[in-house]
Amino acid sequence: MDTTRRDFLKVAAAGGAAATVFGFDLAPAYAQLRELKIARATETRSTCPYCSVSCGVIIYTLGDRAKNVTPQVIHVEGDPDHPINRGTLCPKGASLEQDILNPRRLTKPQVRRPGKTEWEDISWDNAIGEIAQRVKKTRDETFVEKDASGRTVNRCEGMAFTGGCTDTNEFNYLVVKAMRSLGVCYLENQARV
Amino acid sequence: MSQATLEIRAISGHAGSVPGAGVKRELEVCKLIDTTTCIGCKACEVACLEWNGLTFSETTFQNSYQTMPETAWNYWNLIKFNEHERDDGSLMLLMRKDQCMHCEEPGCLAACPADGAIVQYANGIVDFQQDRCIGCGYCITGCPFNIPKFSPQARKVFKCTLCADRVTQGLEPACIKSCPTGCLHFGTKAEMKELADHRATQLREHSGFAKAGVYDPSGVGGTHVIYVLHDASDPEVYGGLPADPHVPWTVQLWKKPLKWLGNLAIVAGVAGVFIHYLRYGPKTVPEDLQGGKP
Amino acid sequence: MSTPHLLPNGRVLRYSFHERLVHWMAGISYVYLLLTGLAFWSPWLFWIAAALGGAAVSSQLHPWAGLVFVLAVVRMYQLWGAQMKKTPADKAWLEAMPHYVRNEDESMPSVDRFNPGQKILFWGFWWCGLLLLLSGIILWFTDAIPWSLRFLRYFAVIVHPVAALLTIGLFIIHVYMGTAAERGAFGSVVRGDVSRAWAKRHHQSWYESIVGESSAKK
Amino acid sequence: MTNGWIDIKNTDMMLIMGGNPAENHPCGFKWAIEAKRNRNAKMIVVDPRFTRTAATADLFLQIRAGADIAFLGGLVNYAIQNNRLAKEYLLNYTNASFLVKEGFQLPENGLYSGFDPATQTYDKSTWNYQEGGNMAGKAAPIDRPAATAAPAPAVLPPNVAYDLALEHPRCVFQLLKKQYARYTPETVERITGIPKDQFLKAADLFTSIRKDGDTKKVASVIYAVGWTQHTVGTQIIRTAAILQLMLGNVGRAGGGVNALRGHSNIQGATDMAGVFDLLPGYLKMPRPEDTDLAAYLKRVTPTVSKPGPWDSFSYWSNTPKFAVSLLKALYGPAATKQDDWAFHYLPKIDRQYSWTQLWDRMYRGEVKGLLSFGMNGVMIGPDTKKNIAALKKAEWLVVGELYPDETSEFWRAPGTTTEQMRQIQTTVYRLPCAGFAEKDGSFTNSARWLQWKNAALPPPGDARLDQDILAQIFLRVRDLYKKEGGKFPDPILNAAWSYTDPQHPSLSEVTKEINGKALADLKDEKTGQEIKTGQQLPGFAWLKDDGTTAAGNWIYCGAWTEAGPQLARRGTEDPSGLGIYPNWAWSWPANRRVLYNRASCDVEGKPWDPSRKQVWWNEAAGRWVGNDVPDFKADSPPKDHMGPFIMNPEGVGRIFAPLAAFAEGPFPEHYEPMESPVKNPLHPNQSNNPVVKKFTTAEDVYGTVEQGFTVICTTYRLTEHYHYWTKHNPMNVETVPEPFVEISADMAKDYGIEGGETIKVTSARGTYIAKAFVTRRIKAMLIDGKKMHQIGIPIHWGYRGIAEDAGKTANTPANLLTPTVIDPNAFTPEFKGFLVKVEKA
Repeated sequence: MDTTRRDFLKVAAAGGAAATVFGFDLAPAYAQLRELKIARATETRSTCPYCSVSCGVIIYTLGDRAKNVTPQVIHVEGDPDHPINRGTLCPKGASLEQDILNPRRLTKPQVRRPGKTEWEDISWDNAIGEIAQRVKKTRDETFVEKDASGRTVNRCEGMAFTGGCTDTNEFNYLVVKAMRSLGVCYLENQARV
Repeated sequence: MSQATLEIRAISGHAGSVPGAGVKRELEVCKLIDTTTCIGCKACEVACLEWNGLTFSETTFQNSYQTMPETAWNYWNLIKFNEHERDDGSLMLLMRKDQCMHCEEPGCLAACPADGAIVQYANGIVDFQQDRCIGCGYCITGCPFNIPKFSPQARKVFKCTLCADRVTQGLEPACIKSCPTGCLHFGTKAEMKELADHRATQLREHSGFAKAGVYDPSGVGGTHVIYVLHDASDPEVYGGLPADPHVPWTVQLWKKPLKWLGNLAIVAGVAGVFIHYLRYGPKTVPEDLQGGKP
Repeated sequence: MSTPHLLPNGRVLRYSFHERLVHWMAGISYVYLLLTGLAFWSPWLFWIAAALGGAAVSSQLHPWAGLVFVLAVVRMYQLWGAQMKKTPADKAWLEAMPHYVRNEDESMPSVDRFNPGQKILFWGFWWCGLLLLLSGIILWFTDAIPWSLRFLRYFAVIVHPVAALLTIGLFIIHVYMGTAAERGAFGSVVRGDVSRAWAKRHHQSWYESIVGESSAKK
Repeated sequence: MTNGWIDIKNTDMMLIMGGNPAENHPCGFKWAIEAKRNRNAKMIVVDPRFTRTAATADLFLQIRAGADIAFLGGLVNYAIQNNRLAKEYLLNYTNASFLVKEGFQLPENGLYSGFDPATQTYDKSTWNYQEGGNMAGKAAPIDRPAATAAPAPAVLPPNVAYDLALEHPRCVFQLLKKQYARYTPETVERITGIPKDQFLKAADLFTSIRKDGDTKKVASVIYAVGWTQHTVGTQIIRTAAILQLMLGNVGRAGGGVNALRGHSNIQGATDMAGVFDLLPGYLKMPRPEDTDLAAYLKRVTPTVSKPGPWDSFSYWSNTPKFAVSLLKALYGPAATKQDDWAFHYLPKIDRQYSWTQLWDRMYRGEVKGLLSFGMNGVMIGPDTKKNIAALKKAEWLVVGELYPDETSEFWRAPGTTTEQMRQIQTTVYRLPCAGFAEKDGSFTNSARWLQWKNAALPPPGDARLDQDILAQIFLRVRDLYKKEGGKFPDPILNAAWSYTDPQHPSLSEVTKEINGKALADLKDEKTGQEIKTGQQLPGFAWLKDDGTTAAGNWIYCGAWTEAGPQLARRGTEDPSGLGIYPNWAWSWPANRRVLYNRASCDVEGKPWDPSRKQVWWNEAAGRWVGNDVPDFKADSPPKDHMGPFIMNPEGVGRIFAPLAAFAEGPFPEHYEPMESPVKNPLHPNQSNNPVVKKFTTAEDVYGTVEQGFTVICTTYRLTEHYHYWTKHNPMNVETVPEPFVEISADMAKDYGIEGGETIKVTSARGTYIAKAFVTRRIKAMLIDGKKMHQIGIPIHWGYRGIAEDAGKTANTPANLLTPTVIDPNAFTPEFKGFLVKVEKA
């Protein structure tokens, strides 16, 4: 029988004491070979989302990107090639695995209606439809085309956009494009505070 | 078939020869912890937790940045924080990463009765094999650094493996890789010693730490985790780093002289009564004393 | 004593059923403790643990067996403690020990129910049992001992085997005496009775007190 | 950062102040440690608390929160008094020799010339250079305004008067000397609480790099929000910049004034104008008086102002090219020359719309709707209570988040009864967004590196990519305007949104748009290089103001060229050994790693320190060459004396910041925090920043010592946590499980507080409850002779999180305490240095 050592360990574990009864140690596995948990996982290079040092990280996901695999993160560690962090991470970066795979993540759109005390689920389509209507309504109600001296200002002071610290440059650019086109003046970001 | 067993230098509770003793050439690995550049960020703690997939435990605030009072069975790597006032009144915030020291002469391994539950690889890593651990906790007694911790759920003892899984695959331990300031360093023991000595010299000559030095305690034959300390004359202030750690003398007494004395005594006892029987035979009761049959 | 010692079959009741039960409770648990203890004592004997169901099982059951043993010893103390007290006669008996060793039992002074050897055995087990219990508890709950009290562990780790070794010495002699050396003794802890001759030979004072007691009853 | 993370390793001296990099930027801090380890560099840490950064410092000084200008001003004074200056640098690369207009007054009474108490603003016309030529040894001509002329808008004179001897009483250097002569070590001690001997030790150590005329050594100043989050935040940084210019440390490897930005992409967010007052690439927002593009460009394009014999590149003179290219990128074919490049599509602003003003006006009912993506406004504060009250008045709120956050749940903030909830009429949409690992796109780090990241896995559940959500909302709004019409729909209908899949815009397409492309065939007449229509532009030098180029952000031009995504490059070579890594990712501008690097050479174009060669003048080639991309006009020979600070119209570094550069004055002056335990020892009658922006709603109350708020409080982050994010991550929660308040052992003794005991911290605005962390790392201080206590509060806990949901905290966000008051330049709230009282709970 062509038994690999791993197979033997399984058998030994299943058989429990049977394999070692009377001191006959059939195959002394003194050094359990610990498997490298990321040995064949998929590597994706990314950037840590926390501070501005921009540590390179490698996200290891389950599976090899084959069609029938839903990737899930199994480990995140520093990218040793990255000139700034050279593979190192801080305690927040080192815990990124639990940031990606976290049971507290929001996974469905919700709405809290006026006067209500609980969240309600809402479909994406309805949520976006309702939001678009509110944006338009507020804009139409508050848009100022000319100021008191008759100068063109084309601004909307009735709504605001605040962007976060982990929004990509591209997202921020799209925000500028969309919001300034709506005439939004209150365009602010974590960068301010 | 793997050659893993050939990489073993010592086995706990083991009768007979050790498969790898003196067989393979292997570099001795070592962690260098430069406490003078530790910023107590706990990246190593979290990296250890993450890589090893350890479960979380509830902690509470204890008037310190320290995560918990000491390492735990599911928390193998802990930075110890200490506010230390120097003689000139200036304050130091001492931070020392505490974990298994991977002693050259490991007290845990010496104390362990279970065959193969603790092995020492040729590269110096002292590794617990939980499938062979019997949960007796003698290793806890044998360790002069308060490292092995018992899991009531698993009924096994756990500690830092020096990421044996990573190191055998040619990677550095998870804590080493994460360390942002490079206060942790990994390499061969010889090189880490050299680096540590170099840093200690720099601290003495340029940073005003006249007593800076390297901690590689000879009492346990040296360790595969060594420290650079601002003041090597007083390691106790770094969260109770023992000044002169030894395997407890009772463990040594028990495992060495007592064992042989005891074995001898048992054998002598058994032999003694056997010889007595050969010489004198059983005690008999003369019938006449009885005054008739019962 | 309420149990009549002189049995209708003419033999003498040396150990009551209760006493025998307690003895074997101690005996069996001790043997288990001994075997598992030896397995942990020496790598060369570690195979014993495997034979007894695996070392993890052994290490887990060993302290429970220890509790059983301690319970038995405590009960023995209640049963026999008073009779195990040192008496002036013990001195003479001990002085005459060489005769005893050489099976010259006729040269031995008369003793009560337990001879000083048995008393040594008893008190040896008693005190060693106590030490084993204390050190055993420390070893059992070794993870609960805070680092600041680690000396307790250091104490336990040496006291436990030393005490065990002492009991092993006693045990070897006890088993030898009880089985091979002193014919009839083994029966006394199995069936409970001994012959009158045996009783008179080995525990003359005790035998006489029984006989006296029994004639007094008549 | 003017320099970069790795570059810190090249330094000889670090002043870390207003920042705690060991805790907040651990992986960047490694380069500070490297400098210590490899160069024996010294590190001075000045902070209200002995932080984990201080633990590795050579010298730590405990400063009172908000007293930074006094300390830095003291250093400026010390450097001048002890002649620890980089003379050649000071003379040639700064405006030290420039003459300032007659009538300019230093703030000896706390006010510069031109203050109008009624409007709380300055007439800044005297804050200007003197017109004229070389004034060495001459009295400057009196600068009389023409009697008849109407007051023209103040502009910088093209031909500045100067005195290279630096002796003229109105030259910048003499004014600087006079200004900071008041910042004696004794004054520094009174204001900062740092004992004189310790201050002198630090001053001597820091300026020791210029001891005995040494020009080789370099010092770096490293700061973070500990400087910005004050009512004088911008001026604190200015003082550091002045100090670094005097010592000749700007532009040099291992030098610079280095802002450590707190978050992964707020550098990018600022570059991309995620803030009200900017357009991408630091173009200014148009104002109502900019009636057309020409007027706007005239206003925002600077003109050269320099001494006659010197040269100035004044790169901002290219502003029209950047602006037109931006409008082409935003509005595509709709931006035509006839239509003034769709300039009128942009909103014109004439007041401030900054963060705190947003919440203030929402509180006043003016802002009715808020879209918030990854921005937890309730927690960020200042004054959480006010922000919650503001949201109650809004009609709608859209939150895009990863975790249940406090902002989206403001309506059930702790203490809100069911009855009260029923009265809150705000509709809240909470949309599940994608985390960093689920999105590609780029971040710009603190060192201005743009780095592309890849998506590793899809978002969980029904969560969507942020850009998809934004696109879908915008396109739905556009549909509504198409269908129903509405107010000025043109910009909405014409915004360029022709991505391959408009509902799911590909971020690589967006990056290419930001980089910019040619809209017509372009040719460089000098080199003959051609770029065909539709090709990506290789750099911003190609941008045109005639509509033949489009670029979403001129400073990012070069990030994604025809050669591919430069921002995704992974070259790990560093030939110079200076940590430049020219082939890793891409750095704006033009892949330069150290800004103003021309200043790393002497006037002749030779590096100050031959062992740290960044760029240099190659006479044979007639060009500036080097290990870094020269931040300079490449073919300008040293003899032309072009200033190294090419973004300034002067071409030199501004020790004196003229005209409207800063709201408070051309030189920084110490003003007390809005809530201060003492009157400003320099001028008690002008204690606070005279042009500070306070707020006036019922919520905006400010505490005083007389009301019992005697303890100085500062807020901060811990290394184990990241803002209001990691409180959802069990690993981080395990390492620091609960909120606390750091108080000194002295204070604990005075107040009878034990470590671990729950205490209550109250400001004029709210109450924060947590356990006391009694430490010797904070000490009581003597401020202006009075004993004072200073405490610190980490900001990480709110009312949603692992500990919060388990009922292990008091659910009191730290920003319940902080005041709504902002820096008039950067509009950053004063999160540091406010007043509280402390009691046992």
